Amino acid sequence: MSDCTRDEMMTIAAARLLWDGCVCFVGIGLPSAACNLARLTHAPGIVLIYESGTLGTRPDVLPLSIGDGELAETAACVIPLPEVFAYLLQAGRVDVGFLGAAQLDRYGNLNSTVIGPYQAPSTRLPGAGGATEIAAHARRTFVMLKATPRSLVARLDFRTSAGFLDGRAARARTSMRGAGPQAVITDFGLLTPAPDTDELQLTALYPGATIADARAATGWPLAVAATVETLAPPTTLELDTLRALQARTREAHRRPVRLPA
Amino acid sequence: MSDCTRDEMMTIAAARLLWDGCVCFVGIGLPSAACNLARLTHAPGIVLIYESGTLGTRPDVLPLSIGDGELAETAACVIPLPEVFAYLLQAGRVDVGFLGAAQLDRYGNLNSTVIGPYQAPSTRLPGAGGATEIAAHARRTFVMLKATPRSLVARLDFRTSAGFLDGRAARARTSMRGAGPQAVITDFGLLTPAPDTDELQLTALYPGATIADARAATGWPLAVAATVETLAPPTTLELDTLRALQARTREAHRRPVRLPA
Amino acid sequence: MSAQRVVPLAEAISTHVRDGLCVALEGFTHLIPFAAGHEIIRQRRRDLHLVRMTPDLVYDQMIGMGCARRLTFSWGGNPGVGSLHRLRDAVEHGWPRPLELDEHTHAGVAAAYCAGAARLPFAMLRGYLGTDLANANPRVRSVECPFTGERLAAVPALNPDVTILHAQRADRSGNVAVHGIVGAQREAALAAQVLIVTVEEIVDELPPAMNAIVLPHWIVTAVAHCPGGAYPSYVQDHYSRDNAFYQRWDAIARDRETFRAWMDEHVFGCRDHAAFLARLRAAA
Amino acid sequence: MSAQRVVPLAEAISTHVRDGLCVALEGFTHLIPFAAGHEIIRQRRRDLHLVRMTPDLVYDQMIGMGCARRLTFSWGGNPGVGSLHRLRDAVEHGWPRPLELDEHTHAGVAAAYCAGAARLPFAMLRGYLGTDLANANPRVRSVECPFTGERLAAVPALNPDVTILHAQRADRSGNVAVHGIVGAQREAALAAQVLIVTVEEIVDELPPAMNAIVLPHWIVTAVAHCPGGAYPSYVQDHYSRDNAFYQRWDAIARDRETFRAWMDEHVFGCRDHAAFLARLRAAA
Repeated sequence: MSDCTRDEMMTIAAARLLWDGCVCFVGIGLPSAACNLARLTHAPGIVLIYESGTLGTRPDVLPLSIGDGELAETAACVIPLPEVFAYLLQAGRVDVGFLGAAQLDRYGNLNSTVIGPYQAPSTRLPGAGGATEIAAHARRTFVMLKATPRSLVARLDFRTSAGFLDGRAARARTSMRGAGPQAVITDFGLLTPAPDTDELQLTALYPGATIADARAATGWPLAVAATVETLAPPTTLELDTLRALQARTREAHRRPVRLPA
Repeated sequence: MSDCTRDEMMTIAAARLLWDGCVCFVGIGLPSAACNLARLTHAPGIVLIYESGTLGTRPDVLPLSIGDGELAETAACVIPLPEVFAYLLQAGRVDVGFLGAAQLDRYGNLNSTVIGPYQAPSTRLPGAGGATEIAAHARRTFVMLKATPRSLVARLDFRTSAGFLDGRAARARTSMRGAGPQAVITDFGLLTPAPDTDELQLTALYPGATIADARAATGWPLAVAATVETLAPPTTLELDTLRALQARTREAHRRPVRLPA
Repeated sequence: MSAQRVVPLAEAISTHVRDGLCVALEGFTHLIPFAAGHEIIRQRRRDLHLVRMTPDLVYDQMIGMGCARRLTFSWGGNPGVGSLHRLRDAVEHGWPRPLELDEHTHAGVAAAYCAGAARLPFAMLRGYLGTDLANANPRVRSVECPFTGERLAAVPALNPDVTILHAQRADRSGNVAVHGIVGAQREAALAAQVLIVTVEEIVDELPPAMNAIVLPHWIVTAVAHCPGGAYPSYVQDHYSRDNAFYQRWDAIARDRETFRAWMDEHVFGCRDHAAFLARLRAAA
Repeated sequence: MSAQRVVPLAEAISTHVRDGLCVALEGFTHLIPFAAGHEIIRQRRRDLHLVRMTPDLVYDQMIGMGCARRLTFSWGGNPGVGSLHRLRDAVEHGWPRPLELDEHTHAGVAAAYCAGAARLPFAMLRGYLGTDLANANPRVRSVECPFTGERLAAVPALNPDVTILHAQRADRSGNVAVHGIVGAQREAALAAQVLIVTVEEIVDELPPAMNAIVLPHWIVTAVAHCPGGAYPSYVQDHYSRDNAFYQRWDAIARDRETFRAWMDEHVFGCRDHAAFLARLRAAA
């Protein structure tokens, strides 16, 4: 681990959760890196969908926006955004959806809307975007976020996207078809829902991370699984592939854009 | 008229009702001939839409089906059929819709579904197709049919498409946005709705046709307008253009199709 | 993946098209999957609920051979020619068996496919206005706008157990490329549980297609290589519609015995679609 | 017809974009009509109801300059960078004026555009489930399926008075060709009363396009020739997204005075978009 950053470990841990051929609704940032890492290593047949409508895209470098030109140029096809949400996501054709948020609670519910009251927020966040329906309809979701007591909170200021609601099968009683958050990938390890209560518990740590680190970074009394796995450190292939991808990306985005004449 | 058939006169009379730039929802047969005749004579900018999704098509010969290849090849673009009905027709973007039917009543209501009771018809007709919504949403419709006491009836066996319903502004009280049938083009002349009652009345005859012909061909006591115009006979341009179009069409469709190997 | 997806047509039909299922063979004038329809007849499927906007000759043949118990449709004629005599015989005289009709308008079926593709339970439209169709079909209802109070027509979503299409090209992974007139095929495909596509040609890999029409391999269940599979309808850039055949069909289908004899010779009498086309070429 | 349709951008804006109207500048990451947004600012429009799935920098600028009274949106950030500081300032502190929010999800806005394009009064979706958004926004309601009794989310149709897009090409009659990522642009265009399109180039006549994306002249109100009109967003096959500008914008927009100074120099200080681009080139 010494030579691997927490961002890299998060990305690699997320990539390992994906399988060849899975249909993946990708977000920008770490999820995009994780999905493309999986594609370049153990899951060459993974299908990457960006909400901009690019299906089965194979970018050589990571996009900075959800709709970069290379996503369109390398996609099997590009479809209108309304169809992405109605015919693919709502129709239950997406295996994995990635989510991030400013706040997460112990049942995997997410806030990306406001800090403070909705009508008079202290901080106005970007809002739902695609997250609400990804959380509802993707067959399963993976959440990626940096853990701090201000991001892993006892109580959300606003619920933007549903996890397990109040737990204990509350989600199963709704018309949401997706199974909800099956893993929260933090910078210390993984939280996964407990079978009976749906409450997130610590089930895996990165090499070098401790239960104490996890508890210190969590704003509620964190439940810890009977056995906490320690994830294998990044393989050379994983790390080299990820760093090469990041290097290509930095290189590509360093090139100055020629202003249109 | 001596050298012009009733079909030709009907086609030419219908073409004269169209204007340059009008957006026209075309059916197969006489309407298709009329719309293309208008395009080749006084309305070069007419926009022809076939329900197969071909927009702004400019076929060199008349299609035998609503979805012939040449309609797609010469169209400004081809769109999915659901969009034709939702985004163009229902949205009120079609100026003129053409309709035909097995039966028409004095208020311009149409039957293309069954002769006899619906559950046990003596003759099963093709059904509504696009007609019901064309009748409701096209800004105006033109109906083309051969007049006989069996096609112009006092009472429809089944109402497939709405004209003026029971007349006297009954249609205006519905949520239908189109103005309804503004002309019925028969093989003796034109019927148009009377302003107050919406009842179809004879307002124009082809050269050589008489009010007696019209009455004999109509299955209800046909109202006759105070003044009945006699339509100008086909001009040389109209007749030559139509016959050249028909000749090209016969020629093209006479060519044997090579069976796929 | 590819190994599973590209299969012979007979296998695709025997595996996925079972008696009693709801099956949609779509294609609007263009790309009508005749080869698949003939194979369903050859395999003597029964009690199917057939769905198609325009039954066309392919359903006239399937209905006449007794494959169907129910038909969802919006226009049942022989385009540019006249009646579908086998459809009429089934409706008017129950021959060879009675046929339940679930009759709609084009706009209604199109909206129902879209709702099915989106996995919504119903579709709404400004449709069926001022007609007897809404009374004749109990599956046409209405819904009230929660904002304006306006009433709109509602029809149940269409979700065929199996949708079958014909297209120009597929690759070995099962990606399918379509171009030309598309009707409601994409929506019918996305609404289905199982999607079977017959194609003119199979290539190693389809290139990135930007805004062209592609059915990605992960929504396609099976692809069958079937050149000429849309004949006597047509395939843009491959072969044109045999309008003369559509005209000849009127006489063939008008009489029960002539029809049965034609089907015996051209469908049961032919191992597959290639043999069917060879027989027609020989007769020509 | 052509004479009327192809007009200078300033004329298209002054003729069609009036104070108080509902205006949608669409384009999802790709083809964002910045030139049109700047022209609306130059013409000092006020009290606009702005609609856009992702407000992006163009609405941060318009909101910061006080053009808007209301915003319908679903994601309000600087993609890949962070906050839209002018949007935040308007919401958090009412500067330069308070901004009403009509907040939705992407799926909700997309469905509302589709309903608008079809001239239906509302859209339904399986959306807003288990969230506070449905309570926070009175324009999110529900509707019951007349067949299954299931309840679905309902949102009012979106029908902008004016929709503005940017595209690659138009012809002299006003037909517009678009390719690449299209977001919900076509639906937003078809939902509008007035459609204005800025384009990279104008050609004499667009060829038949088969299945490519075309906005036919009879749904287009005005076309303006505006090369670089989507900068700093991008145009497929013309220029790429200036990600560095999006990053620089964070610092520019963070402070009210810096923002105003930048807008004075680059928008009010430039006659048109060509002058704006020339100034940026000179500074580079």
